[in-house]
Amino acid sequence: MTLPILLFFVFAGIAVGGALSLIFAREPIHSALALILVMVALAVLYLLMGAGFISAVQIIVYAGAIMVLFVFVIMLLNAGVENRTQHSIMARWLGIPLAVFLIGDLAYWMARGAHALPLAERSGSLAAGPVSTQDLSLHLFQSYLFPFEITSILILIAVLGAVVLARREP
Amino acid sequence: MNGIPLSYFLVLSAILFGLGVLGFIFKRNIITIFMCIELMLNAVNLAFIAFSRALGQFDGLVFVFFVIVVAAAEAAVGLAIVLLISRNRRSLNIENVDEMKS
Amino acid sequence: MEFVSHHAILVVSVVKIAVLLFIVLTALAYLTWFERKVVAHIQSRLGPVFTGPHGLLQPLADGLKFMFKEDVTPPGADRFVYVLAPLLSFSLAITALALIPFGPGTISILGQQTPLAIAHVSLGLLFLFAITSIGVYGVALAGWSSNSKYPLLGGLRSSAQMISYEVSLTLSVVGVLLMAGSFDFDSIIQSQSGRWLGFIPRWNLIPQIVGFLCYFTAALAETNRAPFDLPEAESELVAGFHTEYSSFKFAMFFMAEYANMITVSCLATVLFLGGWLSPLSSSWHWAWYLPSLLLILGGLATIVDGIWKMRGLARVILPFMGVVLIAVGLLCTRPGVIGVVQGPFWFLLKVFFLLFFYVWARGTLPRLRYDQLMDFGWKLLLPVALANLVITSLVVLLVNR
Amino acid sequence: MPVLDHIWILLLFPLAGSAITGLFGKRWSHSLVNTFTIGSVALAFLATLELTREFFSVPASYFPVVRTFLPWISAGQFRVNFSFQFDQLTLLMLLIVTGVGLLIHIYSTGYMGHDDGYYRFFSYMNLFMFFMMTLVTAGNLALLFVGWEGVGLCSYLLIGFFFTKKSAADAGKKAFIVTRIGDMGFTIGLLLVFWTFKSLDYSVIFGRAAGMPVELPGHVGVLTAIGLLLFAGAVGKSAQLPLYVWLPDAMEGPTPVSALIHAATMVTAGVYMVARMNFLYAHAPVALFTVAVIGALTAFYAATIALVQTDIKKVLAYSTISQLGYMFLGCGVGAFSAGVFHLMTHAFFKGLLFLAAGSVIHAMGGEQDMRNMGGLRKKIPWTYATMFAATLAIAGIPFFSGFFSKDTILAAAAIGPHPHRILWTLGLAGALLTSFYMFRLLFLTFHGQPRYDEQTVHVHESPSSMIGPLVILAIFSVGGGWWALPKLFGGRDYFSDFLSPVFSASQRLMAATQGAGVAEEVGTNFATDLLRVFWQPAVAAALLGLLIAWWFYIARPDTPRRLADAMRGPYKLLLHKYYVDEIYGAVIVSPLLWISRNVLWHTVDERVLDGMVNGTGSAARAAGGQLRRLQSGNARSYATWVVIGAVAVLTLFIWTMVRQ
Repeated sequence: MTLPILLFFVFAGIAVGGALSLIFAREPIHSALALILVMVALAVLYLLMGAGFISAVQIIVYAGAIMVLFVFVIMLLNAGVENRTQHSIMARWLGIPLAVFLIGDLAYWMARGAHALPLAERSGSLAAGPVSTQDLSLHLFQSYLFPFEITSILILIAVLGAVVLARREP
Repeated sequence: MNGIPLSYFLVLSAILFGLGVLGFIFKRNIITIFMCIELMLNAVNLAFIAFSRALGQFDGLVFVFFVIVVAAAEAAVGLAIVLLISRNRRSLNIENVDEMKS
Repeated sequence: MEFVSHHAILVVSVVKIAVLLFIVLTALAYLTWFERKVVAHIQSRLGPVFTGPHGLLQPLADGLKFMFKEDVTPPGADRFVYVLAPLLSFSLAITALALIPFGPGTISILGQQTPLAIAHVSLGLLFLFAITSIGVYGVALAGWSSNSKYPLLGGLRSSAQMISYEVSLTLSVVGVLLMAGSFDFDSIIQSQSGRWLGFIPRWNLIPQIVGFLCYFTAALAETNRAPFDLPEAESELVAGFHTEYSSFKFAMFFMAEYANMITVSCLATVLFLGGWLSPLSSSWHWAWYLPSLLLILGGLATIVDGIWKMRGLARVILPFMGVVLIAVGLLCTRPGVIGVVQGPFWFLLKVFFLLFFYVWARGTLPRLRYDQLMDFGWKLLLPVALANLVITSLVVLLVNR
Repeated sequence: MPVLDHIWILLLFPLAGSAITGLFGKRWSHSLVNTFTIGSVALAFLATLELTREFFSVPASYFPVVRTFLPWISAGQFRVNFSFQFDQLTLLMLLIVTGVGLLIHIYSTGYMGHDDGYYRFFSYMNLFMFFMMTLVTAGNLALLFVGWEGVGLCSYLLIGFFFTKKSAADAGKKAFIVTRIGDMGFTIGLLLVFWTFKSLDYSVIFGRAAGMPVELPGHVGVLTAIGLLLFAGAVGKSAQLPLYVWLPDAMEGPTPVSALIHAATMVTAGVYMVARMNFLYAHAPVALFTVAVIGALTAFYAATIALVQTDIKKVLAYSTISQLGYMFLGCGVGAFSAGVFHLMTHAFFKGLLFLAAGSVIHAMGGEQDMRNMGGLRKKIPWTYATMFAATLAIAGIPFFSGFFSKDTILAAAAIGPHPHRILWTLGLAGALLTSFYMFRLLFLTFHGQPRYDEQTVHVHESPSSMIGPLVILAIFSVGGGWWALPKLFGGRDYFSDFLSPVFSASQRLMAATQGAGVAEEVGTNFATDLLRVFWQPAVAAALLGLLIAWWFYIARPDTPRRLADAMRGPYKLLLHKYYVDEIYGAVIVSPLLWISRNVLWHTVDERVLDGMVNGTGSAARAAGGQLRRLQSGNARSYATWVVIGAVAVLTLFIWTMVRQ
């Protein structure tokens, strides 16, 4: 039980707990907070994996921008406690078994598939040493330049769409 | 540096994803459902990074960038739609939004 | 001792944290005093004078007052979030300071070589931004949770404002990043060492002047300071997001604001003013004695002031402080210490200047209207920062050719 | 050598002019439009002059110069660059294009003055200049093809310039489509060229062709195929039999367009192409002979039609076709330089003729029918004088430009092997007819009594902006041929000397392979032949034609009608242009229409395609009718469905993995 593994379990626990409370909280804002918690925990896990830059981006963009949007909308609409209507019979009865099943075999097969992979270290654990931001940016701006540009266009379109949708027609 | 097995991360990501799905089915509040989608995306990101670190490649990390970008765009548009919905029919309960039925 | 030697790193960190916390908290307290004084003199008033000599005990009094006021929680408030919000703001504001390097190299505590910063992170700048970007929630949640109109509006406003200005804040910094080619504070500072024409210090302030101005303006808005302090525009929404807060929770917000000021100033110092680099040529050895000189002069001044102008208790307190100052100043001349002191001295000096600018801005500039604020942020600041970024990148590209 | 090393600059001027004017010119004053468009052409012309200076500043052995500027297409083996070839032929063509182009641009300012499509017109004209110059400067067939199609496009745009007039729009379409037919052959030819030589650059092509055997009759091979296919394109572009039908209709366009595109430059592109590929044709005597035959036939055929046309521009159109025929005849019999020579002189006098005709029409207020003209000699003396000079030139009256060029061609045909002599007789007859119908035109228009209502029509001389170019062109069409003048007196033919570096290789080859001394003699220098030809029937024919015309239209003005009544059949045949349009309509167009209407439209489209589409639609609707039950409209149910799908996929996945 080295320190990293300990940390992993701590933050994995936090993440799962956050996810659970995201589901079971009835106040949307609590769900949002829970989600932020999950994201921060995930960021720490990324850090554990040595992906410092991404973990920072995760916090800045996800927790710092996207979730703020959510909180914002919740505040604007002043969304109250959700009332648990049950219109969908199917969701009611099939939901839980399905989800459990999904989790089960996803987890099983991902874990199982992990051993089949050609891993950097035979131990099946992660590559040591942090990711160098420089190499990352090289990949992003050289081999993935075109997708990168495309995403910029995507964002532009999204912005326009949001503006057009949310504008209140006089 | 750290001896955490890859499978740990994968299982965690699977669990988070499943929880996201669960929420997606069981939440009624549109905003919360959105959050569940974000949760799933995060789970996927985790898997991406874990794999890319395990394989010592960068592609996974780059994908994570794109996922985040897409998530941002999706959040912007989606929340705008949510605004519209709540403006038009004073409710955020997704089960009240079923005009699409035949 | 066994434990210490094993977990030395932890112990050292704890020690450093404790020291920093102590310094920062006192600094916060006296920053309020400083601000009140300066603003008072700008408006040709005296400011606090009664509690202690020159009102020096005012912060203490305020602190006590906050402690003992009744802690009200508005009815229908979401208690959890209501409590969470101030904690979040304050802790984040303090945490951000952990990344700032106050001096060069390392010092040895308990035989442990350790840098003059709590945490030396190679992606320091990014994580600083990460922490500050979370800070928005404190405000937003506070506004939402206190279940009242004005706070809600104030929260909405301030979070909108913070998000908007965070963009330009980050963009204005990227120029410096390009020039330094690193996120690491130390290397950023090192990249500013050296001189132009032999005497002009090679700080980013000069090539990045535009970036600096953008940064500083955005920082004012980011910390909800005048002239961008709309969220707490008394005239419109009472006190903004923390209207409903009282007693210690309010104090937390209060301190958080000032801590943010300090953080931002420290960051500006690191990025644009060459951090702990001395503006004077290292060949002038007398420059090394500047800190002690300053302290000693200050001490003398305090003694003189105490003995001649004051009466009563102050007659004792001020000279005592003067003596302490002189002692510290003399300590700083000791060969072992003098080297260590230089970095922090210059760093703090620069930070102090920036803080003074803060107060100055508050004392002079009128408050913007909300739409003006947004226009300013999006239509002026952002484009300028962008242009600066583009030009910088071009120049860097050409220079590196 | 600033320009020579950056030939692309030459192309830049008209392109820029066209782009700027076309984009922003709508609101501009005419003078501003002129500044840009004419300025650009003038710059191009000046650049060409500079080019000429540079050309003569270095020894002729320096040429051809090939300059490659940018890679254009690079697909596997297929590499094409923006490369330009510059040699004597290019220089000549450039001078013709830019010079005549400039004059016609200036002329147009007067002619189009009252049209509100002014900027559009000039933008198109500049565009045309750009493509034409691309065509002549191109260093490979692909780039040439770009210019080729580009000029076609501009021709289409300009013929249909008055697109509100249905006839004009139709004429534009006709021109475009008919030329397409030829261009298809051209395209296949290009593919064949690439397939054969693995490149489209002239230099490479000729270099590799040199290593291939000459395909004498009996051993016809790929080179002949290439020659014929490329010539098909030329037939379309240069309006030869059987694809000439578009040119007469093209007269719907404004007269300057007819002068520039359909007389001076574009229609000669085919000739230029054949001359450019001379080395290839030298390897394919069969193809070359086809060229000659088509040329001679067209020369005669078009001339016969021109005899009875009454529309002044139609006459000129058919005369153009026939003159082009002469050029092809010249190339076909191996006298490439003679063909190009005629190309040049023709550019002068035919351009002049069209411009003058335009001036007449302008003067008559839009009247084009010669039967309603006459006696204009006094009223528009300048037009008359210039047109007279041009007529003398085209008719081949001695010492006028047309005489030298056309008679060199005829001489080349005359002294060729036996089949050539038949062509020569055809050409000779054509010459007779040419001289006749040209003088007919002249007399009908300018002499005799006015046949129009002098009250309504106020004949006036055109503005100087139109007269100036006429005069300049007149000078050229008189003296443009004097390069060959010394030859009459046993001197040299400086024109063919000038061009000989381009053609000498193929001349030598033909001399070697086809025995007949023709090539060598014509191509290089023969002191005696033109003298021998001099008194020969060519001139006689010309003079004879002049006399007949004079007899018909001056001395006995009623003769033509009596003649027409006497031989009504042939007359109607000619009048209706041998009913070619009708025949094409019956044989090609209407069957195509029928097929496309009944087979493609009613059967394929309506039955098959629509059937499929509608069937799909109805099937989908039927299925949807059943599936709609699933659509509760409740998003959560949908979500559940999604999850079911995901689980299904996963289980399938697992199952397959387990199986292994």
